[in-house]
Amino acid sequence: MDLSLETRTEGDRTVIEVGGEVDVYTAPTLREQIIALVEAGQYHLVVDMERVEFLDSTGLGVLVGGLKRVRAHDGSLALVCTQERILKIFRITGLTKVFPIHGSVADAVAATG
Amino acid sequence: MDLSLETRTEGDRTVIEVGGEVDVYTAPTLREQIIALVEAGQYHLVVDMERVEFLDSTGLGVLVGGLKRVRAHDGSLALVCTQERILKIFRITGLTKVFPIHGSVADAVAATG
Amino acid sequence: MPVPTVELRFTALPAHVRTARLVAVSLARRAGVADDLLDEVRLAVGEAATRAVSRHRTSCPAEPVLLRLTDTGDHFTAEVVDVARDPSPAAAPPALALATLAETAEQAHPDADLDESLPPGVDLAVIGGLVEDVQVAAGPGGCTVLMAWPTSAGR
Amino acid sequence: MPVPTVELRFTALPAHVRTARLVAVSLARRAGVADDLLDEVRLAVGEAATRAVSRHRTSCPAEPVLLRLTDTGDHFTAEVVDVARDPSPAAAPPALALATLAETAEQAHPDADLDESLPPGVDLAVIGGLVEDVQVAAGPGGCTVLMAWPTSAGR
Ligand SMILES: Nc1ncnc2c1ncn2[C@@H]1O[C@H](COP(=O)(O)OP(=O)(O)O)[C@@H](O)[C@H]1O
Ligand SMILES: Nc1ncnc2c1ncn2[C@@H]1O[C@H](COP(=O)(O)OP(=O)(O)O)[C@@H](O)[C@H]1O
Repeated sequence: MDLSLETRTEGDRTVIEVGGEVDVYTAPTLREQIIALVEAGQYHLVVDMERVEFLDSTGLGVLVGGLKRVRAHDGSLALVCTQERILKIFRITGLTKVFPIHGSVADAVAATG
Repeated sequence: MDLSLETRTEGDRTVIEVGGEVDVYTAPTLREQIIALVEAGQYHLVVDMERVEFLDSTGLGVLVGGLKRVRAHDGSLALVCTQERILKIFRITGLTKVFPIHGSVADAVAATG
Repeated sequence: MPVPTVELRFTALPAHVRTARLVAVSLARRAGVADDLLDEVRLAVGEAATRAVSRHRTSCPAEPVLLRLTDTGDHFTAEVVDVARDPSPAAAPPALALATLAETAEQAHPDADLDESLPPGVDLAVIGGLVEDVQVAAGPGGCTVLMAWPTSAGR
Repeated sequence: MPVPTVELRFTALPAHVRTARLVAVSLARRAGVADDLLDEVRLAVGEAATRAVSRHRTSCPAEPVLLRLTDTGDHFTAEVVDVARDPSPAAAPPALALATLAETAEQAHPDADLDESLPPGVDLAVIGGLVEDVQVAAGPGGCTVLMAWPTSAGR
């Protein structure tokens, strides 16, 4: 399935709801979305991955790139993910220690930083 | 999707409900089912194809073989099919003139022959 | 830019005909073949692949069948190549194949002929009845069936 | 009986990595790989194919990448073969690749390094972290990643 992206604002956070497959074919679209948000001055991002069906290391690369971009503006990038099969690649790569990972968008928005 | 087969009796007819894909990989299973019914003395068959997702010429071959078998016992083989994409191959091959094709199992059971 | 091409080589087994269909439909969709043509792609590629598998099983079961799928930009093409060197007698013309089919199907009391194999040529007749743009090249060293469909870029 | 093998050769394009995943998972399922391993097959084959596509695009964009899928009876194997003759420096060991990844990710104020390319070796580290039975053979003429999973027949 192809990538779907929806963004909305919750307080001072921008939530990006990602669906479908994030891979070498679709990752550029996600990257451009993140770049556009940062250029528009949105430095506190919550990436909701609950509807992601597939994520590979190319997708991780885009998330890491996004984290670097928002941090350059003292911003934050948090993830929402409870799917075991998606969490697995974050664990394997040690990125669970790099990204704040929350169980729901509400938790991610409530969290500081 | 794989083949699914369910058989039941309605009056003097035996209804075979076929689902999934009937192709070179699964057609042997359908053939064996038809042979088993004929050997058990069921000579009036209704093949319900409403849940068939794919049918190729191998599947047609099995239906033609079934028709020959039941006719050897003065029996009948009727089809139930309203799906345009499945009807297409019967039209291309001229088999719409060979098989009685009905809009519902009730119609097929009510029809004579 | 290289032309997007996928080649699938598969052992001549019925199960792999499903893989051929799956890949053909998936690539056709991505190439921009209209949704209402995808069933046609599935059936036509399946028929051609089934035919090639059956020819290989008779003549050279250890050799793979080739399916070549290409996105030329304005067209999506599917080419099924078999190398069956012992081909069955030249396929009957489609009209004859279908007439024979109808005739065998209507035989009320077949003698011993209860097998389900279709008269030769029915597979190609189905492909010909489905696909507008199809070329069959048969020779002593094998047979190639080449089919093409327009993509959204070509419409 | 020929060993059921499917070979997929595809132009080095991102879209075709999806085809590689689709075919690998479909055949793995049919070969009897356990359902809970299919996500692993999808991700590992996808990583290996993405890596091969990326290497070809740097070194030999016109040449196809090969994915060979075999059902040996007790195992399902997936082999991704690239012929990139200008390989990037020998891949970092997995542990080092992942340490570099964590480090770059944690850099709060990167200078100009905002690109998303992962440190070399992360792809192989992911494969190594996922798949128990994996062999990587790298040479000056290309690289082969061979992965194997047990089937129901082999358990
Ligand atoms: N039969 C199947 N077996 C395994 N995966 C499948 C199957 N069908 C669909 N998929 C999933 O769908 C994805 C791509 O499907 P496809 O329709 O080819 O892509 P797109 O939506 O880009 O056209 C694959 O990566 C795979 O995860
Ligand atoms: N992404 C897809 N694109 C096209 N067809 C698909 C796709 N996913 C599934 N199918 C259909 O599913 C069939 C076989 O799926 P698969 O899962 O490989 O078979 P099986 O159920 O035998 O394991 C194909 O023939 C095709 O009709």
